[in-house]
Amino acid sequence: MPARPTRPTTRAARAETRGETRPQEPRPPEQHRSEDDPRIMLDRDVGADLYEPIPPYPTRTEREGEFYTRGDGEMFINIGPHHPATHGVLRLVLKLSGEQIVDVDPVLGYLHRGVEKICENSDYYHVIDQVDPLEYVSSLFQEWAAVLSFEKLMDVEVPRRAEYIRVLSGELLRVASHTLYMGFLALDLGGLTPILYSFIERDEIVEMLAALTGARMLFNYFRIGGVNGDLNHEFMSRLGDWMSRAARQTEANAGLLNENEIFVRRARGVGVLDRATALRFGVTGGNLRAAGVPFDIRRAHPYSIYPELDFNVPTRLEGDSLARYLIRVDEVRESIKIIDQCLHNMPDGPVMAKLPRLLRPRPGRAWGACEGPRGMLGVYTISDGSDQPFRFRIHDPSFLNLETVPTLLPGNLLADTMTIVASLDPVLGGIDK
Amino acid sequence: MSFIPGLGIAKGMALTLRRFFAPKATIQYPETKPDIAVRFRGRLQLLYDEFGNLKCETCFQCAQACPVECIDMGGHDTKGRFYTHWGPAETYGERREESALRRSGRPVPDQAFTHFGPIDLVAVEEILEARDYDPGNMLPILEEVQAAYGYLPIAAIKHISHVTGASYALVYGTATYYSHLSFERQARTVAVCRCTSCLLAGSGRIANAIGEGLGTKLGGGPAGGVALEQLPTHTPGAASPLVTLDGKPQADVTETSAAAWSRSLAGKSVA
Amino acid sequence: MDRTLKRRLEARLGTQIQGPIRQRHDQTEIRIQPGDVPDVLRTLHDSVDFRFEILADLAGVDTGESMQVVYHLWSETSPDWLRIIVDGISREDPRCPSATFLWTGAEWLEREAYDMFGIVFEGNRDLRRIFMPPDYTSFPLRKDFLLPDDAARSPGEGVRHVERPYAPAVVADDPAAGVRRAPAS
Amino acid sequence: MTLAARTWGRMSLTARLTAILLPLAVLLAVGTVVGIVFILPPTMDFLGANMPLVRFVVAVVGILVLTIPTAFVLIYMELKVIARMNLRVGPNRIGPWGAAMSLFHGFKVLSKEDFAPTGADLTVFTLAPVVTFLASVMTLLVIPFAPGIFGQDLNIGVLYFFAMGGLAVLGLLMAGWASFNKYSLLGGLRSAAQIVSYEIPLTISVVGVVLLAGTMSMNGIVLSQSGSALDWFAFKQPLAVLIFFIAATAEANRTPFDMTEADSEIVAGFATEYSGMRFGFFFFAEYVNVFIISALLVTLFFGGWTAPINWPWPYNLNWLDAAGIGILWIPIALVALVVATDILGAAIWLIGGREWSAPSAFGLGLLIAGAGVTAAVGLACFIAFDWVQGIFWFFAKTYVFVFTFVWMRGTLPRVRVDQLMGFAWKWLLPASLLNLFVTAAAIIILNQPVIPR
Repeated sequence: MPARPTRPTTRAARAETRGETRPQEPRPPEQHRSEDDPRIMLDRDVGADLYEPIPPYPTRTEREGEFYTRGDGEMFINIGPHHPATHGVLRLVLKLSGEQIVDVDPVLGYLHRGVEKICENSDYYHVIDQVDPLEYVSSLFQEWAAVLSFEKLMDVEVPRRAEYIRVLSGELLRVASHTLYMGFLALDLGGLTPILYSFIERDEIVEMLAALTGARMLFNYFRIGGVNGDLNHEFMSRLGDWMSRAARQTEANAGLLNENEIFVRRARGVGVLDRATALRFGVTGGNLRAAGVPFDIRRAHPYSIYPELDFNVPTRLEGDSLARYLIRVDEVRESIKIIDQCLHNMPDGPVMAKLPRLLRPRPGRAWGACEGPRGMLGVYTISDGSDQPFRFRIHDPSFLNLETVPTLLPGNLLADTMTIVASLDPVLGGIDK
Repeated sequence: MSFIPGLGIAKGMALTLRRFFAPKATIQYPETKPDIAVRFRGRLQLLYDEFGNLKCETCFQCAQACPVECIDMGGHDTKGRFYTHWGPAETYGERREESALRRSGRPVPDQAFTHFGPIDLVAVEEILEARDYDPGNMLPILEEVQAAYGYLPIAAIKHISHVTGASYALVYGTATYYSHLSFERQARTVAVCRCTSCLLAGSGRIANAIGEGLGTKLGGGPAGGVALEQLPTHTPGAASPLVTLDGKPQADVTETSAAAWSRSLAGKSVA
Repeated sequence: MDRTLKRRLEARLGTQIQGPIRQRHDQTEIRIQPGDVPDVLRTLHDSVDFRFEILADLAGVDTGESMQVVYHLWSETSPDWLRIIVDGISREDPRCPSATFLWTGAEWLEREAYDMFGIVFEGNRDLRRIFMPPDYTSFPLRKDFLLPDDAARSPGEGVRHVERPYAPAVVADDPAAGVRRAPAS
Repeated sequence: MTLAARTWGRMSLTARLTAILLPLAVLLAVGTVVGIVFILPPTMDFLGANMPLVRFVVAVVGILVLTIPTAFVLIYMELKVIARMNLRVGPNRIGPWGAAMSLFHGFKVLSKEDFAPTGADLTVFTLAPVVTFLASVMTLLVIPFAPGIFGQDLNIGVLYFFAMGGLAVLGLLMAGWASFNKYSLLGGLRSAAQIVSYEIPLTISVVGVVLLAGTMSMNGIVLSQSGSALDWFAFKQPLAVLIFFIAATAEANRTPFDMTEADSEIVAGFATEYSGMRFGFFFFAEYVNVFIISALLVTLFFGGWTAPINWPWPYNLNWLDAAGIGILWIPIALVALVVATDILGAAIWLIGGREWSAPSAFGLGLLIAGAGVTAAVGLACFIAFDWVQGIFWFFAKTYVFVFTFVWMRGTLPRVRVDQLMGFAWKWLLPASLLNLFVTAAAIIILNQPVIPR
């Protein structure tokens, strides 16, 4: 049979061919609709004057009950999901007394696309494509985590040149992501100009990566066992003239905010995340290093060629929003240093390991983690021998970074929600998966 | 940071004033186009070779591999006889549901087509039932469908692809790979039995004679609308040199009359 | 493949570990019973020679026959990731002790595991749905999850959990309209 | 009727035009003659009798007509300046260099439907923008644009300005309370707290100027600053200028202090529920406010319409006055214009070679000639009349400060509410009191107003 072995049908189809068909229940005539559920109070019967975001069903857990009981002089207010300052579709229900925040309940799920379910029904090449839109601001790192996990599953050895290209493009994207972070932090505090400067800077880097990978945002560039395409002249020339003025440009852009008294007074001492709470929350990345724990996967659990590169992990002790901002500024400098080293000792050789077209890894489990701009991106793959992963678990750092918001916000003012949430830099694509 | 309270703000203001006079980053789009990278994959475009004809033979591999199934393609086969189509579910209704359902792990519902020349799919359904919908034995399924309909209708291929869940490209690939499977309606098939008893009775010579008459040879492709094939099994109880026309045994065909009979057959049948 | 870690684990937690300690590339995997999750995690977190302070990930897994909860931990004492698989959780009534007493960050991870698999974590004070709408009654990542047109109704929905399924008033004359029980698969 | 219809049907276009225009022209001529002979004298002396009423009516009409264009100019300026600071180009597609952008803002705002939310209390909701816009527009009445040109020379001009500032707060509060929306409620309360707490240092800082000028009327203050730039109060009251500048930014809700419309926190503050022309009023009121505070800053501290250097003009070009050629200079200018266009057009057409067709050559000639003639006439007027100079210097200085406000909006992030309040009460108020005390002490000690020779 010369035809390529058939792409295995879905699990349900195979079950059906083996005759274990499930009895097809007749579709129930009446659908359970939540409107006709007697227990749910709907707007039309509640009357238009009550616009409280109190959920119309009985409270389900102790925390929800404690949050949605309103004291005297307290008011509920929704920040999001359609709100200028949320990074994507995040809804924060704030309980305010006057301008003081009493309590916060983040509501997620507005951007939930069921990526893990889709990945369980697509083969190993599609999975890399599915994980791109998760942390869309820096999608190469999500691919990197997935590819690390698959390579451990299939015991694939990646050629050194591919590792160098991965580190080079990854660090470039880290610089672009941090530049965007600074722009959004300034935008949330009211500055109109920094966001434009960061977009100009980011656009330059993204055009460069488009020359290398072919895409500006969802790259789909890493493969299991290497990368999609080798370096080309257009990428190297653009990288060359960007490197010549990279350091000076990022300094000038950051300088607009670093010493600005208004920005410093609004960010210093706001949303202090000390070392113990950060560890308890499992926060990773810049927010943890701002609390004094030098935990960076590139050093703590070295992968790829990071052990050979020399760069230091910027750490601060205050743990407030300003520290988190300054950590990102230092990390941009470190990344530029890493890119420089990558360019200097870039080995030559193949960029892709030899792999069969149809990947059927051995049944087993593998956990791969890499250091994204917002923290540790982890992927836990379970394979059952077929060419579709049996379970594809994605761990996103912003999920835990955002979880610290209900502990950081109470006690601050309404204006500080923007500072704290922006300094934690959540990306809702990765949180809602 | 600094001691003088207003210094940081002043430095920021100075920077924006400098940038006020700096060259701008905006590209006036319609007038000046940005230079897009050579390797930019944002454009899905068909490539032409230097002679101007298309570097694509509708093998559907790209449409099959596309994770979001956004490639919509269709084309005539090399002999220009029929038009096949593979489209994204949204524009061509026949696959709207099962691309989502297949991704969510549900069985693929069967769906008849209308715009491919309606055929009744009962026969295909029975064949698939017999082969328990396993795309593994695709070739026997296709042969039985060809036997049942005389040729392989596109709607049948689409139906097989749906029911077994195999991708359309695979079914189409198998169907076009084998010469004895043909997408074209054949008017007549002449089958000559070549079992030992018939060979002894001279069916070899009859086959050659019919071959010259029709202009094809045994097992070759259909010529002039009539195909000459070998009868797989000798139907019990039939006369020894067994020749069947569309499955019906022809008693009068003997070595002498074979050439004339076949020429008359070729003349009558549809060109 | 941190051999010393394997020896230390066997020495300290020998009794609670089920089956062999598997090690491959840079991961060490141990399997334990749902019952002794609290003290295994407590020893790994607090004891001086382990110091697994950072909870890398908490994931729910549905293996078709049973449910599992998988913890990934990191500590500077060992170059390996430690993976703790809590196996043997029944699929009809999945219960597992919560890890929020050590890491408050596990609260949302457990909420997600509950939302996707229906695993009830005792001790988590805020176990409600995190991604799915509140009136969604089934668990999408379970293996027997059927995606009917109205995704709120599926066989997985009959699983007993802290959230009472709002059985809408069964219309007297049309019993079929009631909540569909999961077929005894 | 059919006869008239038939003839009308048969007439050609030009015939029809003449049939319409001719009677109209005759009527017009007769009307003017009758008007001049019979109606003009009585109206003139009636107006002569109660000149102040006429002046007030003209001033109000002038201001209402002028505020929207100033708002348009400011909107356009802000769009372009902030764009340039962001390394972008700003609107350049509508009109030359995007000049018609703010015009189209106006059309858009006019054409959008302005609805009220269900729970809103309608009367207050509709009145709020009117109050805010009128409050800011009416302050223009008192500002002296040039020696002769000002709305009403109230002898309590400064006090009138602060009264109007208070009225603006009322508008914002009404908007905040009436639009039944939590964000606008917060916005309204913030605006009340902010403007009240910045009104006091604003007022005290101006009292120093009033002490020095001896009068509260704006015109008086400007006259007392006449002479060269050194006589301006800015150099005599440096601290007062700084306090006034900061407090005025807060008064107009401009950038470091734009808490009321903090778009990243409370969506659009008090203006969240407004759309259509109601939002237009808020939108234009904000920009008129910016114009007013910079105009006031110039009037109080930077010498209003006085020239920075003590130069000899206005030089009495008497040949321009009635005695000389008088009104005749208008036709002379026109003739000069036509002659210049012909010469330039022909020159361009001849030299330009093939690509310059005749009409485009003469068009360009007309353009250049027009510019030249207007420049000449402008210069002549500038030299001849002092109010033309006054307007020029006033608007030059005002737009320097407008540029600074826009520049600040482009650069600075937003201050938090409690820092804002703390800054006003802990820093600005004591500073303004200190400034007042020092000025008063200086006057008493020197026993005369401080005017250096």
